[in-house]
Amino acid sequence: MDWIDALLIPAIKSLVVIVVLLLAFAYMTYVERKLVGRFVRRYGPNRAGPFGLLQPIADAFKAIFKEEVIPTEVDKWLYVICPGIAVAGSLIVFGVIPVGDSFMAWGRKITMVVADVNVGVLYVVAMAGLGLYGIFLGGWASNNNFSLLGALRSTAQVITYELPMGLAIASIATITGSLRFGDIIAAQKTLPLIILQPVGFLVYFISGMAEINRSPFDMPETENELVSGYSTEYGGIKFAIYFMAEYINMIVMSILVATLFLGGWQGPFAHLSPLLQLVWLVVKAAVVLFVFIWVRASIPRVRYDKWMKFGWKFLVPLGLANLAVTAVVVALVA
Amino acid sequence: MNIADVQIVSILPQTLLLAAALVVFLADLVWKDRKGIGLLALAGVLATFVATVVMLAGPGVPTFQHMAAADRFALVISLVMSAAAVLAVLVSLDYIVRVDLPAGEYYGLLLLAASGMMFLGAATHLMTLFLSLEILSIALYALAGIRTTDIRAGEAALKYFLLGAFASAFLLYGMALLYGATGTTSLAGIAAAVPSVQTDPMLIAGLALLLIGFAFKVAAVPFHMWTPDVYQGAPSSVTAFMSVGAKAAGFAALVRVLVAVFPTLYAWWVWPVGVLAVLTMTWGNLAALAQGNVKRMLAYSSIAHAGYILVGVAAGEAGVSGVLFYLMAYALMNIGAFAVLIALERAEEDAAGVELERMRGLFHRRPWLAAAMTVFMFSLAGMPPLAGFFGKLYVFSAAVRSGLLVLAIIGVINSVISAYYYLRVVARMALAAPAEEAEPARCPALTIGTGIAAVGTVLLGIYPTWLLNLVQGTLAVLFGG
Amino acid sequence: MTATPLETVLFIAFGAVAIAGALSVILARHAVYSALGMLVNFVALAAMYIMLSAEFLGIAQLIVYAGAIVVLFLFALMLIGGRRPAEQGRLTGGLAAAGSALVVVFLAEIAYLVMRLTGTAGAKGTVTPDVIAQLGHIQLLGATLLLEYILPFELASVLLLVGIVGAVMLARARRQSRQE
Amino acid sequence: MDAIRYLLILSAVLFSIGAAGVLIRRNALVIFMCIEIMLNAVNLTFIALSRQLQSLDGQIFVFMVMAVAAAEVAIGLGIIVSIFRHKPTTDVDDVSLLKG
Repeated sequence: MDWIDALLIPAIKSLVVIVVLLLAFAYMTYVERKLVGRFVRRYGPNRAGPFGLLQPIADAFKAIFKEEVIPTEVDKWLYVICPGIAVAGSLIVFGVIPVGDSFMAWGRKITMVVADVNVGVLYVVAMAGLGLYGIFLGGWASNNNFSLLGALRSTAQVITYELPMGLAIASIATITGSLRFGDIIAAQKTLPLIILQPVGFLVYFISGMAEINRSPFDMPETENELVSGYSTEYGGIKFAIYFMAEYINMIVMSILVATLFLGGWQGPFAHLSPLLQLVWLVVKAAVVLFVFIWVRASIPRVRYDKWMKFGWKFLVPLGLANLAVTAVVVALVA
Repeated sequence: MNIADVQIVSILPQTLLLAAALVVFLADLVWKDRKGIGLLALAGVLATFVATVVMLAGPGVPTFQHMAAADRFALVISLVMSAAAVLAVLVSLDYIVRVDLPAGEYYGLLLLAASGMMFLGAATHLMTLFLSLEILSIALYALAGIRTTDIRAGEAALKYFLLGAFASAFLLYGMALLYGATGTTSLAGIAAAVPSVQTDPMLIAGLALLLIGFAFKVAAVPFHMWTPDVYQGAPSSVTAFMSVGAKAAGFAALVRVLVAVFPTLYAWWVWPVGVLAVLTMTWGNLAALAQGNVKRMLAYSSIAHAGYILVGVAAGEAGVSGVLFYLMAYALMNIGAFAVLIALERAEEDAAGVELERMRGLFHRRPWLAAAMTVFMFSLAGMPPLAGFFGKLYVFSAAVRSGLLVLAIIGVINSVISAYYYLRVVARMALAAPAEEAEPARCPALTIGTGIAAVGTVLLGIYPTWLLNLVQGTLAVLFGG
Repeated sequence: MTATPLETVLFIAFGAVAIAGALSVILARHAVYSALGMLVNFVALAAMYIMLSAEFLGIAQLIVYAGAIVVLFLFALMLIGGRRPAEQGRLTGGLAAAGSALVVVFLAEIAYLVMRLTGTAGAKGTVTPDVIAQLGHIQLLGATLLLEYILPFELASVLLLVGIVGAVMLARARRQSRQE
Repeated sequence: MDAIRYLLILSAVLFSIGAAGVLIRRNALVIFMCIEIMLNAVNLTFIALSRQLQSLDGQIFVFMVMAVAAAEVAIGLGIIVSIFRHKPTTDVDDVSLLKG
């Protein structure tokens, strides 16, 4: 029976996570288009199905049936696998985030996380770094100057904003004394960390938006200067896969914010049912996602060099100061 | 073991240097006066020198958690380093303005490198050893390439970097195998475990790899190929400091590891070290004979001197005091020789060092400068009664006492060969001066630096006993109290 | 140290991947593929670290090596001439042969030494995987690092300072000489 | 075969591949990558031995090596970029003005 615990259950969990994330991705595009439409007083998609609800499916068919074009001068091997790397990188991150406590089924206790790693938070940072290669190498393999520039910018941006992000995570670890998601969520039973760590939250939120290349910080794409950057040479299903990676990144980031700062799956009456825990997490993540979209619709894109300066000269020192203050306070309290 | 055991006093000289480096970096942000920043750095190294002297005079201080010792051996190395650093800063004050180097980075990295060297001299743990070696190496890679406007400096830095990192990998592998063989990474622990595992293949392999790594770092033949290019391409003041400091630090660590940790394996390492010594001396001297560029000649001469010092290392315990004396003497005379070159060097055409022809007639134009150069050349050649002579004397006599007569004889023959190219410089200076030769730089700091080096070289030759007393018996407390 | 069959299979698989990665570093015709080979090697080693109950270092390996160092290499490559897929860095005949011979000798030596290895060398410590599991790997590592190894830890920070200052100085475009 | 032997041989193989690369490649960046491979091979040795000897020293050493590698990469790439400003090449044979 050992192999059920060791292999079968994680496999089923992974499958569930992947399917759910893919569905969420599809409807995320719909929600975003609707919301951005409303922000600028348009309707957004409303043709396919009631309220345009079938739009994502129509888009999917369109992407799949488009002609596959591989430009002649590209590095074929990398060009083809890079979208896959990007999406794998974003999917794999989710594996360590608990979406609830645990429940009993068929006489087994089933935890609502694929793998409860005791360095979970660091794992997330590491995997996000690996997903970057999808964009980086894809831009390089395209053999196009705009793509290369987009890839370089993306890399520089992610490396830059990984630092303040790490500093915010270090502050959390200082308070909770653990890097395991379960412990961090448990530490927020009475008070979500956003109350204790307002600065840390801000730092994490901003760097999070930079990490997932969301507008107004979508430096790798910038249609007006880089002609959509790393994805210039991509079309059809391969472009759709990049697109998918971006949206899944966004969803995962929102869940990370919810878990690290908003108490994760905890909430009033959450202990009653695992389903309720899931609902709480989804609600919190939805709020964060709404803010992401809101920011995109409201703020114009920043200039690249100013954005890098902001990261190095403001966010990193802020994160450091926050960590120092946190450490001193924790030392005094303990 | 806990945090209360931390004895900051035992690493006082190094800490002072680190603090000075930070002050220099910060001052550089607001202060654009390059001489002023140089003077700050000078204050830092002087304070370190004083602290080292005080610690040498005072009672022994405890080790820093088995990580670093402040025993006599470490303090003498600190003395050599801080003397070298004082001289290096003095000769740089004017030079870096002349060749337009960034002051903050230059002095800051110099101080950090010096502190790394002192930590290496004090290291009693493989981890401290490795990290301090890397601090000094990485700071020196950057210093070698500091003249970013000159591709030759870049080339020097690249060669130094690639071969240095390659050597570090061997060194590290050696450390890993030592750890595997003895189960510990502290030198004291390894020393205690060695007798019980004696000829364990892993231990011997680790020792061999460690030797290869150190041989690279001290530029022993056949691991020397980077040296001439790096010494020639780097700015002269950096070369002066690096030829002395990196070498002294490397030998300090080598001696501590070989003599204090592996005395029972003496029979295993004496022959490789001896062969290295012979190859290094001979090759260095023969190659130096062919050089027309004084800076490059000094580079090969520094290889040769590494060979002489290796003779002392091969002598084992008997050679320790000789090695220390030699390092001090070499610091004075070599930096002094470079100081003269710096005075002669003109920014545009001499980026790769002064040609021998440029020495012509120096006696007539600048008699004192030429006299100082003569002292340094005589001392490097090992003429009595200068510092270099006693350095060689102690090292070779230690070799004889350890039964390595062959090494001593080869060393003496080599000294005779080397006299030719050192004296060639002196002879060139005595020739008539060409009319159109430019005036060498005049700068008080450079004069003081050259003067100190020359006087030190002479004094150390006339009164060798004071230093000898200092360096004798350091081995008894090689691991501190 | 005994390994379960599953562990053995994984060890061999990751080992093979690591070797393949390393080989492609030295054999790839284009430096970008070398960098990718290096990435594969690093990731395989990270997996091995995690299996050897050093999970913090495994993750650190991913963050530091895979996430930062390889990226920096690629960055430098692309700054320098990534767009030219021409061969850069041919093999040199004579030197290559000499080098390979040297390396084969070295390898044979090490293999011989390892084969002669009798049992476990050195004294065993007290930090068994059980102890690690009980105290928590990160907690244990952190305490050791900051109490027993505080000096190397600080030296590492000095080293990073040297690295930062040096890299900024070297890579910075030299401006006009500053005012005296 | 003992796992420890397997791991030691594996790391020796990786180290040798790296060393061979340093000797046979002429591209400065690739040489540098090979050095990184060597350092990683040593890290594997340390971690395997750390497990075998049941002591944390090896793991801490690896931690330090990572810091060293990071600093080395920063400096090394800085040097390569600064050379590239003068001469667009990374071939070590193309950069040889100093001869003697």
